[in-house]
Amino acid sequence: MSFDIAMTLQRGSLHMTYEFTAGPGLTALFGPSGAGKTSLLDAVAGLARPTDGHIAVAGTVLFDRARKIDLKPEKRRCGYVFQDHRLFPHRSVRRNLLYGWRLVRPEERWLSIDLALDLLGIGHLLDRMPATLSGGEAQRVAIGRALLSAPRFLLMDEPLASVDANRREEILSLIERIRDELKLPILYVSHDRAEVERLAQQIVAVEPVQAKAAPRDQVAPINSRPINMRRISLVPAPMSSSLASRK
Amino acid sequence: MSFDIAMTLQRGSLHMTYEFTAGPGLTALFGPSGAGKTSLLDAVAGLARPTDGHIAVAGTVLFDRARKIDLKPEKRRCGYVFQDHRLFPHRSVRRNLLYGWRLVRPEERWLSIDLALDLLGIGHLLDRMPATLSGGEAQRVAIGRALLSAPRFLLMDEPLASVDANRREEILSLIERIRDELKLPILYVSHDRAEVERLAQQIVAVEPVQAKAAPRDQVAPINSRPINMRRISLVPAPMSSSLASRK
Amino acid sequence: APRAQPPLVLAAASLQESMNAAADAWSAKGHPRPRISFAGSSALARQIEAGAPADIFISADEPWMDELEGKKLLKPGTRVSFLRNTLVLIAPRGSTMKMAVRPGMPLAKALGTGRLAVADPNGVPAGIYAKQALTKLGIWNSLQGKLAPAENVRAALALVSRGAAPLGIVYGTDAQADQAVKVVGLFPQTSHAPISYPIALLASSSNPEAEGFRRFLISSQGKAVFRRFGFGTK
Amino acid sequence: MGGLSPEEWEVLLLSLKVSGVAIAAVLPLAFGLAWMLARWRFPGKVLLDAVVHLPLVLPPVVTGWLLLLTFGTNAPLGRFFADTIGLTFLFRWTGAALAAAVMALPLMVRAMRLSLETVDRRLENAARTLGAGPWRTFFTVTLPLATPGIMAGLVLGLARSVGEFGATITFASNIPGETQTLPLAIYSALQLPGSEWQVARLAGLSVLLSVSALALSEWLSRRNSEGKDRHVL
Amino acid sequence: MGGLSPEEWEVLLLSLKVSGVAIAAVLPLAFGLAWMLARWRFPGKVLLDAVVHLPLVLPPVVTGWLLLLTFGTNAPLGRFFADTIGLTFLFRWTGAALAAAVMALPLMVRAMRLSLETVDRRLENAARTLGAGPWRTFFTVTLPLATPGIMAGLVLGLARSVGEFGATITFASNIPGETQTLPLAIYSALQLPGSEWQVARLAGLSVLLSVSALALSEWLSRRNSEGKDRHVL
Ligand SMILES: Nc1ncnc2c1ncn2[C@@H]1O[C@H](COP(=O)(O)OP(=O)(O)OP(=O)(O)O)[C@@H](O)[C@H]1O
Ligand SMILES: Nc1ncnc2c1ncn2[C@@H]1O[C@H](COP(=O)(O)OP(=O)(O)OP(=O)(O)O)[C@@H](O)[C@H]1O
Ligand SMILES: [Mg+2]
Ligand SMILES: [Mg+2]
Repeated sequence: MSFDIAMTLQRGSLHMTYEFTAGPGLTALFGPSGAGKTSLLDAVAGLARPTDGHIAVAGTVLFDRARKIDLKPEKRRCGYVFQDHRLFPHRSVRRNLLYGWRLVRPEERWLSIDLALDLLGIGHLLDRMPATLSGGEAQRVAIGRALLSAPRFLLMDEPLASVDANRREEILSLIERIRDELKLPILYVSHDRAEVERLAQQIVAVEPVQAKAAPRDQVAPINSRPINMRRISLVPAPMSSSLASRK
Repeated sequence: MSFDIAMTLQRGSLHMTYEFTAGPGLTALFGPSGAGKTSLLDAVAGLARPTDGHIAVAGTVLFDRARKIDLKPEKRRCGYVFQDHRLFPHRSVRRNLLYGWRLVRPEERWLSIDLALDLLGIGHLLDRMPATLSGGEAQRVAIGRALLSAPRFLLMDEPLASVDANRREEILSLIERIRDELKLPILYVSHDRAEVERLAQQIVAVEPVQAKAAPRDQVAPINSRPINMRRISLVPAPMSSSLASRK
Repeated sequence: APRAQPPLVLAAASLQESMNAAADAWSAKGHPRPRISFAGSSALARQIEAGAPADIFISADEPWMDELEGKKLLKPGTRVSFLRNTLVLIAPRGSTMKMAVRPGMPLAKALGTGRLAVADPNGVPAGIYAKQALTKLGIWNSLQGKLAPAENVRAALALVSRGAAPLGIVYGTDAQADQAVKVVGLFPQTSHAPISYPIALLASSSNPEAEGFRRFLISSQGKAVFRRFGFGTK
Repeated sequence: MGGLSPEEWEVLLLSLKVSGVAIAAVLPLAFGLAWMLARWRFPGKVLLDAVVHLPLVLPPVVTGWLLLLTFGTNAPLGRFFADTIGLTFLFRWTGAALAAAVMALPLMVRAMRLSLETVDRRLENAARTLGAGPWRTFFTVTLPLATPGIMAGLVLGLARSVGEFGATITFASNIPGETQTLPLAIYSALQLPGSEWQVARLAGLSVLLSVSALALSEWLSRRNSEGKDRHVL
Repeated sequence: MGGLSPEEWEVLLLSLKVSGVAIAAVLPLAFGLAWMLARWRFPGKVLLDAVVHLPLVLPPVVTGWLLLLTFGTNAPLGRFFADTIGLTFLFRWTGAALAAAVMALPLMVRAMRLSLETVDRRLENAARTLGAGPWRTFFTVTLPLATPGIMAGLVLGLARSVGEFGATITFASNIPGETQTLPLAIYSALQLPGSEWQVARLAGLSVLLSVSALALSEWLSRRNSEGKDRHVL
């Protein structure tokens, strides 16, 4: 199972319950604004602590209330593309990109810097500070930063929201290659149905908790299109993978 | 003419030249990331000062270097939906929405608060602080804040980027009504071709300045689909307009 | 032989010029020049109470010496009151003020809207003496609201020499030191407690030079130095 | 500990008055300077910065002296204030307030400047597009967002002014009922042997005063500014 | 003005040493306190806040006196330091540094706290997901983002320690060559009538010292931290 999640989260006075398992490949989270998609990603990344339940990714238990497991965010090895970019404002684009890259052993890296710069089209921005980037530029740098940290799974929160059509195509196929060649589990939030249709092996519909309702278990998990359930490993493909070949 | 723009902007070491006129209705700005769309909107809003040229909206000159005209942002009466929301973090959603609303004479208002809350689906968020909003919620509040300030023209920078499909439909038709019933000039940035096709009377392709190139006039203006050129007035439709009817 | 360590002397701030001159005279005789820390007597006394490693204390008044003696912080038999001072009424040099110091003198009237600069009469020795004298002369009450109490006697002196106050009460030695003021009148010795400066060796002192320096200070040779600066000696 | 003696009450109330007036009076100046240093670029900015820091760097007695030379009865500024608005400082509580204000100024400016520099200019721009002029933008966006720094500046300034001693006694003298604030009363008490109890009482009062100010500032900064527009929506 | 006399040099260098050591030594403590006050919630937080502010509120003489009572030769802490690491304070330059440090502490804590409170926690979270542990996150994200406040704290603290007088003379006394820093030398000079020229020279030195520190801090905060990773990309 790529993702095995059953948990309750609290945000403000809201209690949100999630329950789904997803097979290998890319799992799209689809649902109205405010349904709790970002909250879910935060919990998987270790940035929000569930009040109950468990989270496992590709067989690794990241959180389990009953067994008192709660891996620290830095141990989870996720590549999180935030909805709000979160570039480090005091570091140049170069030093943003290298932040996570420097923290993994060279043999674990699966994406070469050259390739990332090329596919994301950010090679000319290296010396710029984040404050001077346009919206789409910042978003692509954020994607690059997350991928270069050589994560074992990806959390992508509307990564293509303000990326233009041409670049979107390139990034989409990059994601497809990561999904297919590296077989990394991916949780992918998007409001764009075409994008989801194209990328997702399964779609999880996240339904909003009734606003103002009393705490209630409400998120109906829908695993549509469940596909092949064979176990996949989180061990990255060897560096000879074409993604790393241009290193 | 809705928009009559010919100017040069400087961002960092980049010099960007814009030149286009657009008839009534909605003008979509379409172009790759970093081409200078946001910069253009900033200049029209009065937040970036062109080094040369002029900007006129619906016959009102907002900026003219030669005639030494440079209207202050607060005099331009634009409704600017920023790419990065820019909600006031120290004010509740309610007080964000009312910020501009309080600053216009009641008889100039053309959108009732009730209707805005309803169409944008943000009625239940009034007492929340912006930091607790989800991405899409923040975006909708930002749209509401801009519209409620009773602007005479709209600048919308990817306003639907993280809005879900259902809500998107409602907001799209709200924009259409503003365009058709109130006849407000609108500059609209989007990377979504379907959205642009549906909304735009004319599309302006913004082409990027060659990165690292010496300052050069480069933005090729393309006014595609120029439509009826009759002059429209900035005077808002009377309050009896259906948009205000639910006041 | 290694050169002897200089003793550390704690001295009231108003002794600055004279003590420095005395230390120079002592070192001219081939002794290491004592190190001297000048501060208010109260601050120095509290430092001694806290165990400060010093050798000699010279206070501007007796009570603090009494306090230390009571706490057995002085070397028995080394306390001597060796200097005297006078209390004078001063005015800026250019002032035309004339006033005889006598009981009932019209000091308040002479001040007009100005104030009388004194050291703080609630704690600083020079101020306490001034208060005693003015009380004895029967005009203390008439001066309520007309005083400008300063941090120490030198600050009071400065108030007069800069013209911030038309009159002031300071020690005779202070008036002599400052060219910008003149003495208007001298307070009788009987109008206040005797102004005396006690010196003593501290119980914790182990510096062999210290006793020599103390003896020098209270010798006729040492006293001569202080007399140059206007001190009386006994 | 028992109740306060009338003299202690007098000292306490005077301290309150002196510090309160000092901070209130210097607040606009401090904010203006913070604004200039945070927002403007002009030649001699480092110099202005240095001048603002002066009262912090110089021993307070020197500051007191400089005040005497500038605001004394015969000094230019002293004469100016006396002639124009009849305000004299020498040996008056106003002088104590002036000294406290001058000593508090650098602390207030620094804290406020720090906050002003972190205010997001893009939010100010957003306010402008919504129809707010520069002043309204300032009061509704910039000022509220800079509140933490202003509060910190107020607290630092108030604490400093409550503790101010050297410049005050040099410039305004130590006149009971007029310029004898808490620190000056403590100083007087400290001069006499065996006055520990009295010193402790007075010092306790200082501490009490400041803790109250501190608690008040925490409370103020927590109190939310909501509920104002509730009748509309 | 001419060159400095040997005595002036001595005073200047001693002042530099005392302030430098004081600020360097108190920096980690100040930062720790700022961190606790900015990030933690615990009972008695307001109390801790108040205690940190104490040296600001109390007249310096009282602070000096309290230092005497705590770090004197016979006092508990004084004895502890003497016995464990052979460090004594009374009448030594270390005492002057201690007094300067204590007086600078509240200013440093406030400025640093102010900056720490504005650091965006979401950026720290982002660093964590990129594989940085809490310490690395602290040094690569939190600390750089809090730099303006740390700089402001350093400048304020340094300026305050250069100007520190009351606590120093009360605690460490006024010993030439050992504890006579610039303000104490100025005080001594002020005791002598007609010493304006000398006072002005010494005050000028203080100002010079601080302006240099100020200019240095401006320069440091402007110097960008780039160029470190240039060989990789
Ligand atoms: N201070 C600066 N220094 C250098 N370049 C800058 C600076 N500010 C903006 N730019 C550049 O100006 C160009 C235009 O930016 P702008 O934000 O207008 O792009 P955009 O068309 O809105 O892009 P997007 O669709 O990604 O939002 C970008 O390439 C951007 O990197
Ligand atoms: N501190 C809080 N107090 C109250 N409600 C909160 C708080 N934080 C988040 N919420 C609410 O939790 C819900 C889930 O938020 P989340 O950001 O996960 O939504 P989302 O599905 O990512 O939406 P979007 O598509 O708009 O980004 C939202 O309704 C949000 O308003
Ligand atoms: Mg979200
Ligand atoms: Mg943009």
